[in-house]
Amino acid sequence: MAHDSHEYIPEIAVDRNGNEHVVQGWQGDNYGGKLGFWLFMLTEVMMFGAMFMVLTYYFTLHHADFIKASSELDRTLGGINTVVLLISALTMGLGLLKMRSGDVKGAKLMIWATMLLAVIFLGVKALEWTNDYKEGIFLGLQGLQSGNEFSKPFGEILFFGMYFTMTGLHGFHIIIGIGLMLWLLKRINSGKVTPEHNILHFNIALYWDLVHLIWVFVFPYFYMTGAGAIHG
Amino acid sequence: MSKSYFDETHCAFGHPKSTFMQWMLTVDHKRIGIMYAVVMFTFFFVAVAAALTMRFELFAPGQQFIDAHTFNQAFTLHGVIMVFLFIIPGIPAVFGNIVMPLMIGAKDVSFPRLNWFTFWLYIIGCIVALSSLFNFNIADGKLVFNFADTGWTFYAPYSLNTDTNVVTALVAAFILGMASILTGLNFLVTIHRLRAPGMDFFKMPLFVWGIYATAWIQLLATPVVGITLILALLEKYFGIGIFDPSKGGDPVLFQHLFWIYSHPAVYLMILPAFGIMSEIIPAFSRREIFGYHTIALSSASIAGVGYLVWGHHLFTSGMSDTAKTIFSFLTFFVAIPTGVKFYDWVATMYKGKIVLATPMLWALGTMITFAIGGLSGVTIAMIGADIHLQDTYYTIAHFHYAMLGGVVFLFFAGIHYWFPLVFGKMYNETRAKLAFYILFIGFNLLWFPMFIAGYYGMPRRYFDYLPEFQIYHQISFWGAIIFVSGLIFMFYTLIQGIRKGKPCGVNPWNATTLEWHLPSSPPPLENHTKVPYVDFRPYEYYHGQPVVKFDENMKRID
Amino acid sequence: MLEGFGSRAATFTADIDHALWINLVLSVVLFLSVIAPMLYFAWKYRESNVKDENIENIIHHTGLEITWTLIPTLMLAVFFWYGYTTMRTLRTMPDAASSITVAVQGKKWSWDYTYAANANGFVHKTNDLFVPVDQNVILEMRAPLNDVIHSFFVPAFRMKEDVVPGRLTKQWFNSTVIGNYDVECAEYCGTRHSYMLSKIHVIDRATYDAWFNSDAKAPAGFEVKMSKGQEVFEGNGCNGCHSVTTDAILVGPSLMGIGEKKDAQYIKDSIVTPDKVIAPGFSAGVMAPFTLSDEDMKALIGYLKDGK
Amino acid sequence: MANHTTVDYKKERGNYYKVLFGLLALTALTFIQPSMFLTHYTFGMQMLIGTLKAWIILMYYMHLKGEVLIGWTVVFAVFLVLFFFVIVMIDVNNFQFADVSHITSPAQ
Ligand code: HEA
Ligand code: HEA
Ligand code: HEC
Ligand code: CUA
Ligand SMILES: [Cu+2]
Repeated sequence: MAHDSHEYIPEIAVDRNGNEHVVQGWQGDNYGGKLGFWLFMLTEVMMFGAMFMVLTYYFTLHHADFIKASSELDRTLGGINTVVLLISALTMGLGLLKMRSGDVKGAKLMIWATMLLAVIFLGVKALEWTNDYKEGIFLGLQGLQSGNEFSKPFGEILFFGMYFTMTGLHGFHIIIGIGLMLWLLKRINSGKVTPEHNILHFNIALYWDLVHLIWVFVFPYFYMTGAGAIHG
Repeated sequence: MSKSYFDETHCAFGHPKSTFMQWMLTVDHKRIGIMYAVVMFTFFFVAVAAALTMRFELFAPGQQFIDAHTFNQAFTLHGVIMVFLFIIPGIPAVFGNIVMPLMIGAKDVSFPRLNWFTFWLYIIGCIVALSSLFNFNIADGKLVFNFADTGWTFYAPYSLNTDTNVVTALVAAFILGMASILTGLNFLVTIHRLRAPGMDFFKMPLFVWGIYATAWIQLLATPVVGITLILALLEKYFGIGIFDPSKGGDPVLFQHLFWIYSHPAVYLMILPAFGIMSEIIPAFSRREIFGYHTIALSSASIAGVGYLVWGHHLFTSGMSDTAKTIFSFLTFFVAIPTGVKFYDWVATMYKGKIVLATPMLWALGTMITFAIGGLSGVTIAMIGADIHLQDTYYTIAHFHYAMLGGVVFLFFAGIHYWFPLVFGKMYNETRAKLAFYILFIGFNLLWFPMFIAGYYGMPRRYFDYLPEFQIYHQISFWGAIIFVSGLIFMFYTLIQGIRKGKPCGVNPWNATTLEWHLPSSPPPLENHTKVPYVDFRPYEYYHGQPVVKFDENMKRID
Repeated sequence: MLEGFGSRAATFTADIDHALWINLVLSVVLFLSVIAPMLYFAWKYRESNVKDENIENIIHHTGLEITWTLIPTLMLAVFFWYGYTTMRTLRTMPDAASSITVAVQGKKWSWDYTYAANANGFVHKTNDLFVPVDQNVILEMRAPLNDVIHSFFVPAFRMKEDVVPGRLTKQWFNSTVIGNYDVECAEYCGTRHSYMLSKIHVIDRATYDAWFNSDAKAPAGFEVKMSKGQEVFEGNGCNGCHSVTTDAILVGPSLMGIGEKKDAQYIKDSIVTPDKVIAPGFSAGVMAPFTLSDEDMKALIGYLKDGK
Repeated sequence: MANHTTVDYKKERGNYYKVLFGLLALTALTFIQPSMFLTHYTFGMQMLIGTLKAWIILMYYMHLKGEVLIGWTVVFAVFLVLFFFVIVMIDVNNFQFADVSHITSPAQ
């Protein structure tokens, strides 16, 4: 957006009766920035939506296999991550509140907290993938290849294929989120983001909520679909 | 006006002294539009060259001068460039950038720097696409032509099996898709936020409506193809299995995903083109457009329904018959709003004063060619008919009539229409009209025979064909020669116009919309001197003269 | 025109032509409904013919607008109906008991057909499809899992359906006219896509029965003299990629005179494990491994070595 | 909702905690549902709870409440995805020759 040193002075348009109307310029258009970011997030919705569609396509074809595969995932670790993300959404939100109420220092603290939780999330994820690997479930391992003695049924291969794809891409979004937060801190420190000009902070908070939102569906789809299978 | 950021430097960053760097870093929407045009136009000729290569090769059955593999790469190159590098960015990137902000009385798009970034993202996409042309063989230091040979549709599993540079091509398509998304996003926010005071949605010029509907498609359909390409890459490198039949993956699913984007993409191409038509017809009929509201809303409904009909590309793919029926049914619903537009345009000519200047000639010519393209689309939307015609030259003829005879022709119409706006000069109209006639004749000679060949069973993407089809290919060949000659002549005329054209003032066509009310031509940096207040309809004429007039401070004086 | 294209050879051909014909007539009507007034207005209201005062700004006419929405909609309903009913005809498989079912395999870049076992338990495998006239034929189409999508297209019958690796797809037809009809591959499948051709020979019932119940290679009138080795070579589709009679490179290297350059073991390895040794200038993974019986292998190597 | 007006931190914080609590409760529900109730509809129930959570996040954390324009764009996108789902599901539920196709019945 505009360099703050050149404050934008809105223009006035005059209609035929001499009434004055303020013109919205592109400079300093907070609402425009927010709208733009929401539109960007819709593209994420479409991307993950398409992946969920692929997943559901195969779920329909291989119902039993999917439930079996799902019951093999570690629900405890998945659950921990769900709670971690939940809390991180809170800290992010509180950070923004603090920023808007003028408490820049508190806001920075909250961003750090969010980042910490994000790293924990990634750590748990890494642990989980390692466990999967040890159990022979990983892309490229024999179990997920076709035509050998360890080959899993199609439904399970496809389930895990999408599991690694989608949790992987979700994790990638977390990493990007961390990057964005670091950048945000830098902008706050250099005074580019202030309680009055907080659109960047606002949008990054939105992004983080979106990442959380995606998880809200990824988690039950992969981890909980087969949960009933054990209890009968 | 007070000093603003924009006066000091209209660049993404820094204050470059050299003109060259000022262009490279510019955030001015008009300059970015012009740069898009130059780049596209260059690629466009590469694709034309590939097309001509194909036509030469197909002159007679058997091998002429390239082998089958090279031929397959040629039509892939042709399709990929035409679609991803040329026609999808096409009108939005060029005229959406240059005139859309002018039409709504804005000083620029909502995110000028994002616009700059998008342009360079597009360039990166182009470079990646180019890099996929060749393999560098380190051993003997030779460049080997190794472009993808999958067709622009990249169908799995072929695209996963071939050892040509499919991966780079996919990455290029992904990057270009990102650029397209960002363009759409920028325009959506611009149209929502930066309209001049008083201009509500139903006071916008119809080109802006076209861009608006298009932007929604860019924004919401492109991510689907993006993720499809990513899934294909993951499939290739990590074997996730979803497109690999030996792991239970279904190749037909790839086609679903691909067309969920690529069908809306064809409306993404045509809607802004229809917008140009809606500008030209009233301007050269010297009267107000007929059925403004229905034209505007039909753009929106074409975009909306267009999302739901992708399956008409899968009529012979093994998809279920139930789905075929649904898709066929829905497809026809796109034709209705399109028809409404056509009738509205014709009705606009009724009791007008038809000025057959070059842009109008192009517009009327396109009515003919696109009607043929669209009606042939309706033919293949009939399932039973498409079972016979799918993947034949009939389809090829359909979409060239729609894309070349619809989109590109209207692009040309737009070029001739807005040429004086951008350059402040006029090309030689006699020559430009002559170029139109050559192109129009060449075009029909080139593509019409293909309808017949297709009906008789000539499959597409055939390097060689049964001798029965030779006559059609030969007529096409001569058509192509005439067409390309006309093309060269047209560009020659335009370039002469840039160099030596006569200055023509700000509103040579007597048009009404805001982009013709600029203080000077070419337009100054921040567009209109003042933002006008808009409480009038976009195409108000009285006795053949524009009703709305402004003084130099954009105050109404009529 | 392809052989038999105009003879409306299959039972449903005329239906589809009829649908296309209706579409054509209505399309011309729709086309003219736009273009005729357009040309007329362009002439009638040409610049030199209109005074500025006579221009009228008509922007609305409810009656007309309803007309040009409703009438085309009705026509579109007609199109849909014809498309739908012809599709039903094409896609409703006849009763299997009264039909001949042939397994079709489409692979890079040849078609082959496997019939059900005859009374003697003999299974016919051919590269051209032989069917009796006036007979329902069901095609069960498959492609090898590591192959790509093809499409079985018979222009003369107006029928087509993709052959998808991992799926089974079906088509049917009943030809009422004796003749030879071209089969083309209509889904792009790589370098030799345009050469992936075959023929359907519709023959009279007696000839067909005589052939089917024998173990002859082809029905009377269609015999081709071929050595056993050549038969194996063409039956497996090797000729899709290799030329033996010329030095042309199709997809794989020409095998002309390979017998002089290489020994039997090398040739055998090249067939059973093609990726072990890659011929210079070619890449691995293109040629899939073939498993042949010993007898076939011997004949094939013999054929490659001395052309017999 | 203009976002540069200053806010009363203390007051708003309360809302955030309430939302957090609701989400935690729903998460707990996620875990007990498969063994507690409607166990034959686990998948549907899970998605329902997910939708509920998503709704809360959208409305309160992402401040969609009262946003007319942005709200409609979101609705539009979500509907589009749902349409894609419906059509593709109709197709896959009518999968042709599933009993003899390799990918659906590998024995074939
Ligand atoms: C600009 C691009 C563009 C446009 C606008 C269209 C417009 C349409 N297309 Fe086309 N199409 C393509 C580009 C385009 N298409 C491409 C690139 C392919 C092939 C891709 C590939 O496989 O490589 C394709 C393929 C394609 C197929 C699949 C063919 C196959 O592979 O077998 C089908 C099938 O239904 C189809 C239908 C339609 C229809 C119904 C319209 C409608 O929108 C047309 C509406 C227009 C009119 C109807 C004409 C004008 C109106 C009147 C004259 C008024 C009166 C008429 C009526 C009311 C009917 N198209
Ligand atoms: C926009 C899309 C577009 C355009 C304009 C064209 C133009 C041409 N195409 Fe097309 N074509 C495709 C898109 C297009 N094509 C696609 C998608 C395919 C399918 C590929 C596949 O199967 O995968 C195809 C396939 C295709 C085939 C079939 C190959 C096969 O299946 O075997 C053939 C055969 O002749 C062909 C020939 C031509 C010819 C001779 C032209 C000539 O008319 C070219 C002349 C050029 C022009 C008329 C354009 C002029 C425009 C400008 C100069 C732009 C100026 C720009 C600015 C000022 C910014 N094309
Ligand atoms: C899909 C195309 C394809 C088919 C079908 C195919 N081949 Fe090949 N073949 C190739 C390619 C490509 C090579 C070169 C790469 C290699 O050596 O593996 C090759 C190599 C060979 C070679 C080694 C030639 C040399 O000069 O080293 C022999 C022998 C051969 N093929 C025989 C056959 C036979 C016999 C068949 C049929 C049973 C067959 N091929 C089917 C593509 C094919
Ligand atoms: Cu097989 Cu094309
Ligand atoms: Cu389409």
